Amino acid sequence: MFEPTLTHYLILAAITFCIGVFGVMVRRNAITLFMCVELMLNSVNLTFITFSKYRVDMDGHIFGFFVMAVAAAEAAVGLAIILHLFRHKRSVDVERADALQL
Amino acid sequence: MLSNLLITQFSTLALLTPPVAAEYMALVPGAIVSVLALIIILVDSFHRPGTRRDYLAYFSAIGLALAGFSAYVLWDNTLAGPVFNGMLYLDKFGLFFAILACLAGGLAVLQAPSYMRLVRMDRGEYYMLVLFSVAGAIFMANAADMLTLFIALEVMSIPVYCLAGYLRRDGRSAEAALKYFILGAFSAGLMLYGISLIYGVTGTTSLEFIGRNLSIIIHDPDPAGALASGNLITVGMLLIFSGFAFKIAAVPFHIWTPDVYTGSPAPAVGYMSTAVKAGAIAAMLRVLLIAFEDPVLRGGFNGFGWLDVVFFCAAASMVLGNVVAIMQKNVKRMLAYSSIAHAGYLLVGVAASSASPEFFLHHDTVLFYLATYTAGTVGAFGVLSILGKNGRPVETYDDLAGLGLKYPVAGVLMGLFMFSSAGVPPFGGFVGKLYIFSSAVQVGNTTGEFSFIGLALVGVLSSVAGAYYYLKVLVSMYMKKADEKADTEMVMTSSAKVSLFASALLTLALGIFPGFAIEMARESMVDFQGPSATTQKVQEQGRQQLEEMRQKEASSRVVADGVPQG
Amino acid sequence: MGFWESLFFWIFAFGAVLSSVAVVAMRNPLYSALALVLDFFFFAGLYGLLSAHLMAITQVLVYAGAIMVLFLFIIMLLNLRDDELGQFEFRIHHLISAGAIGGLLFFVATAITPLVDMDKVSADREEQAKAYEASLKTYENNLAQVEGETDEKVKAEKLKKLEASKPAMTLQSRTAIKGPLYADLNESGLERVWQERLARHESGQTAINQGKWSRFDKSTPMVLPESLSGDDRASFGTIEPMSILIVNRFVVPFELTALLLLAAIVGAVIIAKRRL
Amino acid sequence: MLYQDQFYYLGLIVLMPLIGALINGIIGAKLPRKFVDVIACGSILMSFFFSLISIKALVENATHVKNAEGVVETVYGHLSYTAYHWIYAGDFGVDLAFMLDPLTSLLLLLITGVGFLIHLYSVGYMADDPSKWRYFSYLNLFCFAMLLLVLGKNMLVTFIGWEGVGLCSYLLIGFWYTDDEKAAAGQKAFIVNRVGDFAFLVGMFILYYETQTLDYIQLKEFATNAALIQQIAPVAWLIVLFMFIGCTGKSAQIPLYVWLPDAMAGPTPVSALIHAATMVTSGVFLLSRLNWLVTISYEVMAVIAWVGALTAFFAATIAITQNDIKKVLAYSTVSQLGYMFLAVGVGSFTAAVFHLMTHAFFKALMFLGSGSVIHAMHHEQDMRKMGGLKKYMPVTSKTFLVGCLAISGFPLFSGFFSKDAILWGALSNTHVLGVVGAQEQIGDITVMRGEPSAVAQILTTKPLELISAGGPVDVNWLVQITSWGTFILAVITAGMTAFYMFRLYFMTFEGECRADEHTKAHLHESPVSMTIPLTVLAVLSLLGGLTGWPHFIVHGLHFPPEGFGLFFEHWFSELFQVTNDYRILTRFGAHAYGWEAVATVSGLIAGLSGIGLSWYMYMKNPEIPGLIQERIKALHGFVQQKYKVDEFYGFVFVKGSIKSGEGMTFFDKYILDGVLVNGAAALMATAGRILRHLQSGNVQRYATYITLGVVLALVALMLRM
Repeated sequence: MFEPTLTHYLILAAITFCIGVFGVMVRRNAITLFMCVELMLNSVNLTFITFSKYRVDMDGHIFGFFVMAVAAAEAAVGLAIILHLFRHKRSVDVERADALQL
Repeated sequence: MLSNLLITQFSTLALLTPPVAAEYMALVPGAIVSVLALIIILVDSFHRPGTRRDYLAYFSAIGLALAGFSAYVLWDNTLAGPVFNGMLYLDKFGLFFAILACLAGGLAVLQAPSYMRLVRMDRGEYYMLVLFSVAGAIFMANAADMLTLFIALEVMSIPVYCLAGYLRRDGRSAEAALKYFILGAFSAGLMLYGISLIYGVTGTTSLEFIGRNLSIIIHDPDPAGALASGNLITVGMLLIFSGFAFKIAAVPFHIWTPDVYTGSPAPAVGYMSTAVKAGAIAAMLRVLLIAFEDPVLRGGFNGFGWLDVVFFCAAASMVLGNVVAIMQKNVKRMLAYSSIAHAGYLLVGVAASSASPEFFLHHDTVLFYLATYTAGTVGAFGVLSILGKNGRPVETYDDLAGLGLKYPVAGVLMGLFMFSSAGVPPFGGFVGKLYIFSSAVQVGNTTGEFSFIGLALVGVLSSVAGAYYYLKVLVSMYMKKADEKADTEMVMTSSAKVSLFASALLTLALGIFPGFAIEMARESMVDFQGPSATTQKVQEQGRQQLEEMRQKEASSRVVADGVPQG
Repeated sequence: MGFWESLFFWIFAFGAVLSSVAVVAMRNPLYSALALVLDFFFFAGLYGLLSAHLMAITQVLVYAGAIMVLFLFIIMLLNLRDDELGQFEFRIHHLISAGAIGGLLFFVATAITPLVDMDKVSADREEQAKAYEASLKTYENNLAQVEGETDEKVKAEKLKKLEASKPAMTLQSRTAIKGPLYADLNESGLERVWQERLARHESGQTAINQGKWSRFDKSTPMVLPESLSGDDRASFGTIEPMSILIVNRFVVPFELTALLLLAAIVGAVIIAKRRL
Repeated sequence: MLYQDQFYYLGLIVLMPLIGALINGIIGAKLPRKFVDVIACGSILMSFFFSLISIKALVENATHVKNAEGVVETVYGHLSYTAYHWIYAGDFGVDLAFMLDPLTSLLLLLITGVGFLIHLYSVGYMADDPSKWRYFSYLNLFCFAMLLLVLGKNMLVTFIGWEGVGLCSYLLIGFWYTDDEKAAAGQKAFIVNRVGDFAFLVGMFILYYETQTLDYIQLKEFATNAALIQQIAPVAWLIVLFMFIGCTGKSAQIPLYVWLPDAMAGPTPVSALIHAATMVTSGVFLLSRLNWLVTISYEVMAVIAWVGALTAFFAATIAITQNDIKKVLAYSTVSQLGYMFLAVGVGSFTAAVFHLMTHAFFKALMFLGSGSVIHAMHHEQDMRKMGGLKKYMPVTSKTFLVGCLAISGFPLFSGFFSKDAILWGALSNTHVLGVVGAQEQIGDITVMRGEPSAVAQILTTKPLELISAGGPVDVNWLVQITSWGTFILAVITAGMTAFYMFRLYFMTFEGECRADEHTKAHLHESPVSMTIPLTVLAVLSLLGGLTGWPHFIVHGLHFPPEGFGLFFEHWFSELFQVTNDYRILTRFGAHAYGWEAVATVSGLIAGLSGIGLSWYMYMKNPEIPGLIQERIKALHGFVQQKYKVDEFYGFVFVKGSIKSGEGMTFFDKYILDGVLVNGAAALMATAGRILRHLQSGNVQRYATYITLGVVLALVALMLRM
């Protein structure tokens, strides 16, 4: 039990992933919300790297590497969008962004 | 030193060969579009502010046409098996979607100058973003590896997020961008998680090898082996599917669509509701038909699998899209719901054609429907993007009141696109729907599975409701009194004219002479790379069928052209 | 895996979970960001434990170094007042969210945690394989004896008898010996690849257990297999094989990433710039 | 002689109006007005000539076969033309192909011939309209769609025409769209038609599902092939029912007839062409085309007969109370269409088609006549403000009188013959499955549904030989009731028809002129381009019926049996062969001339008494109608308001109040709730409320729903194990 196995790593990744998902659903601050998305991506990376070691195959590392690049791109665009929203609403509260609805 | 590690994986070994010259052809359509985008950045940065940039629209459109044409040139030079170390395919399926994405992108950029003048946002970056996105869609449709697929998905999506927030002066645009972005990133995260689980189970990211390894695992004679990874496979598969379903706006992953479509600039919506959907459908078919092609995972007659998920998504999308569209007051929002409904029709095709390997070729209905849908939808958003009222683009039914009479060209074109979307013959939409539903009926008939016939009936019934809301647009345009005080305008630039007439022509052509497009779609499915051996047999039959059909066609032409005898 | 590695795993794991919770729970986005930086460090540590050395470095450099700076920069730039922060307030849909996430976690966890005692299964398989091999050996010995017989008639009779007692190769034993992939390679066209791989495997060039495809053994300790050569073990997850992979096999995604970053930069500029 | 399978002229017939429509539609606005007229009329005239050539070829192509009894029978076969492979992929193939057979040729002559006359008439009628080019473009387009409908070789081409005529009808009804009410009428027509089209589509899908083909020629093989009929017999009733629902939409039968009276908002020539002569009869055409399929679904035939008869009756009662000249004609059209469906329902397809033709003549004539009146009266349509127009408009009044006499069934006028054929059909309605003796011989009908081979057996043997040697037979209760009930309704309707038509005639053309002075001063006969079509149609209404004399007269006066007197029967005998075999033509025996005379005489008496009563009430004692109206005020009001059907539909389909005058309400009524019937409104409201909650605009909730979707799918997928 003390010695970490594959399951330990995977469960750890799943837990942090779900914390990230939970954050996306409850945090109203757009910036924090976005941080939670980053958290999700990190958990995915952990999963990839874990499996990579298990399979002794470095494709997972590569995937994680590219996920980081994607995360960087998303961060650039996402933060720009949040800035854009802030200019219009004077707030980063996503609940206030509700001009579009049924 | 090439480490031993790199050649340990058999997938690596099989694919680690330097690409030959022919393989570079796989990059051509996407590369043309990307290079074009770079050129546009350059040109635009030397552009004096305050001058017109309509020529950029033409420039991008011509470039996209070139890319589409290059895809057409490559049509008969496809390669068997994945190229570039298993990263891309070069097959007719991918080329079909490349042409489709170029078409949607080209039509959308041509509409931009009018709209940009309406909203006073004449910037060159719009074209560049569309081009980047088109490149992403092309690569996505060609992807043979989860990694390429995912990166291409992001290349396609990120510019579209920016397009949604393009109207910097409009708070709603910012909101649309935020919603699209957050939910897009969120669903991308879910999808990635799915990919990572599948990678863990199979040890590879290549679609073909995933497919093979999954079959091996599932059919492990020792039940313990299958049990140990069965749930992981299910979770991973479903998470990946949810990512695609999000992009094609299928219920229950559709929820972002109405908000985003309402807030975004109209020509961009035209683009994002067609090319993005096309790219996602292409990648989804690749993943489902190559990686998850195993009958057990597919489900249907073999239990519960992704086919059933697609089935319920299709039914729910058609019903919800059509019913809710009726209640809308905003035309863009109505079109958003109608695009959800169209996603449902597409999924009907996917579900029916995946019911069994022998129906593999029926996927051409999906491809053909996408073509008709692209022509009609881009056109409809094009009409919305040239009409303005009180200094802003039209949006609601009230805004459209009386405009059909005031601007007959816009009115007639809108009528054409609406009738096509509603499925009134002889426009493209009708043939597309007929083709999809008749294939569903046929599948139901052959397999004796009535659920597909029920699905087709739900589709036909719910599309009757479509007549109501599509016609409502025309009613507003023609039969409502125009608001006298309102200051309406129509900015019909020459490029918009080209775009609208091209879409109209295409809509008509796909309705009256659907033969060429259907044949292309069929060829695409026959050439679809990477499916299992059983499916390849069906493809071989399809190839023979096509050959026979061509011969028959040729012989009948001889009769038709024959000299009448006394 | 030794004691210290295990200990570090638990430290990093608890650290990662706690700091993740902190990211969600902190009121001020600044604190959230700092918690996230911490989180990234813990993750980097985990990557290190998993012999993903390059990934660990990149995690620190790119994530904690670059991306988080961007976050902090934006937080500082916006300089949010308290009422602009977007307080956490309880909503009914949070219950649904919690339910949904609970469901997700439940399913993922059930999928991850093995329901089958894979050790026992493996042992059974090995046992069967051994039994098969043993009986095969007996059979071969008997066969050799029979071959030595001179009387044709007796020989045929004995052969017939022997044929009946020939040990059948059960699927389980076969998978244990050669791996399930080998059993199902009829039409895949990969036979050549497999032959080569098997030959290499048998000649001892590669010593990695490739037969694990279906024996998805989740309780394996996370160590690189003993059979991996020293060089390979040392280079696993380092920059050299990674870079070879990136510029060879994954060159297309790599170039696509260039496209992605360019598009993202231009897009961000368009959206964020106040006046162009 | 051209190829029989590649008969180019069929393509040209269809192409001509399309070319006309395109020229007028695209550059018509810039063309001189005369040129627009020439193109529109010229294109349809060309079509007419090509039709004549094609029909000549069809007749020349016919073969004469001697049947078992030694009588020479003419087999016309068909001509066809395949333009190209329209949708062709794998197992699913549909050609854009056309076919000409006797049934089509009749419709072809009506569409191009009567169509040409109406085009000619429109030249005068629309002379002052600024967007005449648009009108002619639509009208040509309509002709194109209608020609597709009748010439289509497969059901899909027919369906395209079917949708196309609906579309053109919508465009033409709403032609004067500036008027809100007219625009609404157009939408109402389109939507109601769409509901019908949906049923058509479903019927077509089932048919395709069962037969794997939509080609009429291939379908027809099902009628005569025992093995094939087995496939389709169990669901034939379902297909026919759906097809019939489709027809109730297009051909304005109960319950979907509501759009036709409103459709009178369009220009009058449009009403004449679309809503009298051609489009509305396409339902009859379709069922006649599928007559073999209708015939084997025996209970549905009873439904069709009753719906037809009731439509005829109720529309006639409404027509009596209307004061708008076009509304009277509209309800009259609904009523006459009811007659045709009655004929279809009792299996007298020949009579149905016969009446279709004569009705096209006289109803087009009357619509054009009323148009002429309206034109002269400056778009006044209320009959109470007319009267005495005879002296101002001699040609119009005389031709109109011919039309009235024809529809009333005055002897030797066309309506007399065709209505007589329907009455006799209703009275003699005998279906082989309804014959009492047949039950014992071939088993119970309900049993037969389960055993298609029994149906196949009768269909492929001659039932007449099977059951009786020509003597009277007993029929079961369903046939009894249908036969007598529909016959009586039809006779009463005949009387009412004569009454309201002459009421119309007397109120409009006879007596004192009740128009105001200004209108009176400008009263004039219409221009020649309008009177020529009237005259031609009057001659046709007068003579058109001579092609189908009653048998007892033919027999009694010793007409040559293969002569012109029974031309219609011979022309269609091959087409309706299956039906006629399957149907024992008379339950009164093979040569029940006496009973046939009863039908004729009762129709005659009803018609004459209708005319007489009308004369008595509106010429002799003009005060009587007012008195009667006073006496039965409530009933009269009820009937005058069309039995409050629109209100009833409104009440049933839409909960709560509907703001009148809003065009959109029609949509709400018929599509939203018409499709989903009753509880739909509540359902919609609930769905709306839920969706409003879902579509809250809150991005976090959206993320929740996405996750929830994933989890739900996971639950479903995990539970499979």
